[in-house]
Amino acid sequence: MDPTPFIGLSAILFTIGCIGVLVRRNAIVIFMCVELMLNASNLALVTFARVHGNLDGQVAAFFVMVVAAAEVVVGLAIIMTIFRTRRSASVDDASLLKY
Amino acid sequence: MTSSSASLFPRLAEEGGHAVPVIHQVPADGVFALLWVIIALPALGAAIILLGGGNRTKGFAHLLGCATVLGSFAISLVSFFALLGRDETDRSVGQFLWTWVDAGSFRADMALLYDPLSALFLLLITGVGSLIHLYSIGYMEHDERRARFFGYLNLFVAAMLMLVLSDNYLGVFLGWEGVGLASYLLIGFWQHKPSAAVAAKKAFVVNRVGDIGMALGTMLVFATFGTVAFAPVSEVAGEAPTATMTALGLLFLLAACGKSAQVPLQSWLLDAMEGPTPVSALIHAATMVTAGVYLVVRSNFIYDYTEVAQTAVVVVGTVTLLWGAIIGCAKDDIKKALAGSTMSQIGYMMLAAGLGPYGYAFAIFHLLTHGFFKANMFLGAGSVMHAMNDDVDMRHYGALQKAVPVTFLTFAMGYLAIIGFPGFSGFWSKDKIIEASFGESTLVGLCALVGAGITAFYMTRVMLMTFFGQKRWEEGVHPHESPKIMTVPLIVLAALSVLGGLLLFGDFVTDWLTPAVGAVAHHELAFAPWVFSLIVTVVVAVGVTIAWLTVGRNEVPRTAPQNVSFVTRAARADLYGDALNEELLMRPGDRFVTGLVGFDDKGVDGVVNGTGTAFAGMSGTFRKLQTGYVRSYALSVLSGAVLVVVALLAVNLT
Amino acid sequence: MTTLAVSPLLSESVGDFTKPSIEYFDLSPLLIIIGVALAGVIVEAFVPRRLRYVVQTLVAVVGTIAALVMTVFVALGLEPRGDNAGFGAIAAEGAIAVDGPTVFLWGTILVLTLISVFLFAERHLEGGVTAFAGQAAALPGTEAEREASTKGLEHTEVFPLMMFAVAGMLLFPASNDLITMFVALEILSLPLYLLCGLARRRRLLSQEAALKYFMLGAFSSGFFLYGIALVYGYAGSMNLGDIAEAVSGTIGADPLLLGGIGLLAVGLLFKVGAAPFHAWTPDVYQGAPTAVTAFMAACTKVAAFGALLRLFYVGFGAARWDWTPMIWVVAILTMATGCVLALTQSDIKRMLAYSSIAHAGFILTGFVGLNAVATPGTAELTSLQAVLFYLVTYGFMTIGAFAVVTVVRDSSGEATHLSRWSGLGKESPFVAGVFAFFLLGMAGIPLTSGFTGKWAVFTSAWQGGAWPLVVVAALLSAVAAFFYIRVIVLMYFSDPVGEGPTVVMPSVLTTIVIAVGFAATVALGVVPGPVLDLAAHAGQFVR
Amino acid sequence: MAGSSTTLQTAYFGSYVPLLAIIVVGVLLVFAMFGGNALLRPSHATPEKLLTYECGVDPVGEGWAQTHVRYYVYAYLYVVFAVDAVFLFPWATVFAGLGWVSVAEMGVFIGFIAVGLVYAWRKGVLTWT
Repeated sequence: MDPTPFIGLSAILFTIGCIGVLVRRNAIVIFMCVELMLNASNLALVTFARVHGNLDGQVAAFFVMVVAAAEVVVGLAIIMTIFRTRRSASVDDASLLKY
Repeated sequence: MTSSSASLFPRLAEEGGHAVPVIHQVPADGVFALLWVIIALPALGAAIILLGGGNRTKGFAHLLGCATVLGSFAISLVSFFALLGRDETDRSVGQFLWTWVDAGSFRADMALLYDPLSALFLLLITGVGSLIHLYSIGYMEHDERRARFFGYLNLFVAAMLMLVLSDNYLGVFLGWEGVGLASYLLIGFWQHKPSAAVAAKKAFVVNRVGDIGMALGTMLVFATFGTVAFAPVSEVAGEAPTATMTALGLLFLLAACGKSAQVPLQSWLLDAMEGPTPVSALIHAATMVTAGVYLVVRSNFIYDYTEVAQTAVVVVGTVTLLWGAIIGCAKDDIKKALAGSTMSQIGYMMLAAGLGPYGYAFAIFHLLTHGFFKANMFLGAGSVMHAMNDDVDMRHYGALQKAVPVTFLTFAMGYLAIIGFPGFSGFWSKDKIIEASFGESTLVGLCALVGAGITAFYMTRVMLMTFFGQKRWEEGVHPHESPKIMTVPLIVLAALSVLGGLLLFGDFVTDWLTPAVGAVAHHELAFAPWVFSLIVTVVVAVGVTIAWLTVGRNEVPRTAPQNVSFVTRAARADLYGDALNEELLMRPGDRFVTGLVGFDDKGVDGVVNGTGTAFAGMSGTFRKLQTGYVRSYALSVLSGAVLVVVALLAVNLT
Repeated sequence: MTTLAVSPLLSESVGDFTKPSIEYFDLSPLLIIIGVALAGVIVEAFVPRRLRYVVQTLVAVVGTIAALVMTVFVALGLEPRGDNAGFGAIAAEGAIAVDGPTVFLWGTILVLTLISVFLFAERHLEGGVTAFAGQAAALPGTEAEREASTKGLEHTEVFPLMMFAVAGMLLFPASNDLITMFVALEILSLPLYLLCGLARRRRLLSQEAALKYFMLGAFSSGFFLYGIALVYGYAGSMNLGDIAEAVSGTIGADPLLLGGIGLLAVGLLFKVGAAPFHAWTPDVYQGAPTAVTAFMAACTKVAAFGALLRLFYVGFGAARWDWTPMIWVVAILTMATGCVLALTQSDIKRMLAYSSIAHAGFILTGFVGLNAVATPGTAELTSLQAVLFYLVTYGFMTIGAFAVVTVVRDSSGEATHLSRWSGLGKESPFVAGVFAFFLLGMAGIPLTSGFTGKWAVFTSAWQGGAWPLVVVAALLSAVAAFFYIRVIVLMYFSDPVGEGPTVVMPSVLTTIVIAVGFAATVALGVVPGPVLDLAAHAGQFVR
Repeated sequence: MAGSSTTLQTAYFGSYVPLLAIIVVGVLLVFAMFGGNALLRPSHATPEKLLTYECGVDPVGEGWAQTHVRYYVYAYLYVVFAVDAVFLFPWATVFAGLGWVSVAEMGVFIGFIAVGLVYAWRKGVLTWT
């Protein structure tokens, strides 16, 4: 199997996620971009599992999903608190701490 | 520890006919078992006073402070005589306390080395220290934080004793940092004065520069020899490559420059005079500032193998002795004039230490006599200030010899000693250094000779401005002699200033130091030693005469003591009145001095302060990068990731 | 727990599936802490509100002590393994390595946790409630918040959250495969994100800190995960031992491996707060409740450095010459950033944050020191030993310093602005003295543990041939001394501004924390021998 | 580093050139799309044009409409059970051969989630008010 297209796709997804984190202001969207990065990694893991012919990568992908789910729970809780306090989900508004 | 030098017949490294001594320790027994107590007593005193707090210890802190140091002095004295009674080969006593750091091959012990060199230092530190403690009882009488002052003084003494008693470089470093801390605390003791706080900070920062040398030097010693203890290092020092020894020598020289206020790290010492006068006497004249000389002499087994570093020491010493002397001429503040003189005298010691076996013993000899007479003069200056309501400007003094007779007489003893009046202690010690430096190089010898002349000039100026001439006192000043508790130490120190030269009687001090620094080597000189003594005496006489002609002879009669600014102006006009002197000597000299002082303030301080400012500026600029926006932080993470990956790929895929 | 064992758990043919075995004894400290965390959740669900605080504190303290005791037993039972002077065993089907360094780090983390629990449980300073938000769901400045505050509500959930974080910290340096490491990273991070946002006062700052920490933490763990994928693609296994074999069997450098090393390093260096991944540190340390800051600064750093050491020494040990230059660059950048930026800080917590960045740089200096994969029998100071020791000294100093920060207060809570600290020496010489001592320790003045620690890492770096790095580090520690001294000058040599700071007498809990931190800093400075010995006996990582 | 295997390395490295190219293309693509969009679109904004398009109906209220917190909590609970199941299925295929110990161990695993659920229940989250 030629893994290049899969790895390429995963790299593109990772890059999009990465750039998304940098250019978007909405905390939820940034967070979705992080999830995109995690899923790009998942794709790479599964591809490599296929290349190497063992299941470690696939099992790892399951763990990543679990972790991502836990992260969602914590992350949304934090974002929601901020939103309720400030009536804004823009990460640029939360910049009292600086210098 | 004591078994580390197993051989009973120490291998003597021959170099230029001089035997580099190998430290061979014998275990501590008898009175030497008490060595640790010498350090522990003042440390305990400091702990009780500082941890107990000022209010609770107010009643007894000064007594406790004096008692601990006197106790240390007593033990030092007994140990000294016990050491005197031993054979020359058994005079390095090692006491192992506990293993401080033991990490794999790296091992440093908390262990003490008591040998002739440290014995002399102990006597100086605890002896002069005791006198200064006693003096401080009177001097600090009216200061409500006197208890804390004594706590700091005790802390200083303990750290200084640690410095000279440790048997390894790490222990020296511990003491080194300890005295730096105590010095910092004491310079800034009158913290309500911004100038004192600034001076304290400056001293600390400049000293840190030197400390880098000490730390790196210690690490290099360990990396080279696998140990930091003096004894094993001295055994194998001859086998190390010269380049390493040179690096070590230069690093320790950097350290010495910081602690001993040598050019180019000298700038802090003048500002350090913001501290109370006993501090100036104890720390910034008699003991701490000589730590650099101690380090160089103690590391003789390193310097003897590296001519480059030795030459560097000589150059630093020579430059400093002139630099300090010239600054001393320009200062009107009595303490600053004395501080300039301290720099200059330590320059002499460094010069002697840089001469290697020709000068180690004389460096220590001069260090001792200087400890006596400079402590004497600083305390004398303190006594004068006490009399003059803490005024330090010599232009407000004059004609004090009647008002404070004891101070005057004791100060005069110190004065005669420092200019090298024949028979006084300074004469013997400085004369030897000048003689030895002529053996090294005529240029260095001439510089040392000129330095002696300038010393005579500015010390005479101080003497004349303070005690002779017309009264130029501030309004409402009624000079009075200090209490007994202050004058008795002055008298003792004055006696020592006069008699200190006796140490050289029968070559006692040089023979005594032989086990620690090696036998004194002698150059072939062009003239007999007494000719040199004569020349030095003549040069000193010339210096005194010039001072008399410029300062002493030209007094303005009937100056009104009430009118301060007029007095000051008159004194200045008086000082520069003689047209001939002005044109030929004072004016150019003054300009030169002003230039030097200016360079000292702007150039050298500028470098220190400038570095600080540069860092602060950088800090101020870069903190703007911390914008507070998550996304810009994420960008820095991303750029970091790119940096890391690129660094990896660049290294590996080229 | 069963499922944490990743290795050939699921093979293509189900037929040859063998039951995984779990070494319950070796893992007992970890399991106890997880149990304590769960017990905390149960307590929260069933115990009446007024009793919760006491019960939660007791559960946490007793559980931590039990875990500590088990750690000692585990340490005593370690057996030599392999041929590289290591002790210990690989547990849970290769997922967890219980070896000397692991046990040493477990002990360190648990002791630091124990005193952090005391700091969490402090109630005197806020007048009978903990320093955590009364009701996190109530909006700041609303009626609901005032009501929660008058009722004396408090979130005792902080204790189980903390215990979950500790569980992650214990697992992190012990994990012997990449996915376990990733899971541990998240277990330790997620509760910390929440804890950061739970301050009782200055809640906007606290919430902002939580948001920033979370966003950047998630971002960096994305990099970490992609690094895992790349290394897995290169080696065909997640197991550190297998990766090491693959690395040493390779000729030349593989972009997959190098990329993987780089991205994994990003995730770990983020957690230790190394530049240029440090940007979160000052903001989060400043915004988080001070007790959390103390806990996080000390324990997270210990755990993350443990993981960094294990990953790079065990997994990528053979590629040492490939990644050393990278660590050099990061170390210098980190020290410079920490030392320089701390100079102009005006908030004490923020200054301590930059100081902790600088410390991370110093530890990284030791990290590139003498190779940890030393030949058996040689008694050199390895970088592993030096770093372990430094972590202990750093942990105690940091917790102690932050504990002092909690007691210096004014009407609006902790007085963290530096100007409020001027004249503290007159106001409260004892507190100022202790704080000055911690600062001197961080500056590395002799007779404090900071000096011995710096000495150890610098020596090991020097022996490893990294002397230029040591020279830079020595220069920068001189710069660092300046800003520590600045605070001391401020406390002693400046007059109080306005009515000046007040020192609130804390309960015995915080007093214990400060006393332990102080004692450890003195003891490790004067007689560091025993702890250094312990670090030396920890031996090497096993694989 | 390893100069001796330059050819091997070049070949090996060469096989990842497409990877690099695709990353570059990925970056370019994003910028090209946003950039092209920005260049091509006319920008004569009127209030009507700035309205969100909702099948011809004017939108009411803000884009950020608040839903009740209970939905959010239920979403969490769903996530908990979903990830639970991910691990149960593989185990279920092999547990017959593993014996009761493994059942107990899996019980512990489920117990974790049960503790969480119990907490949620006691805090009143499960009550639909």
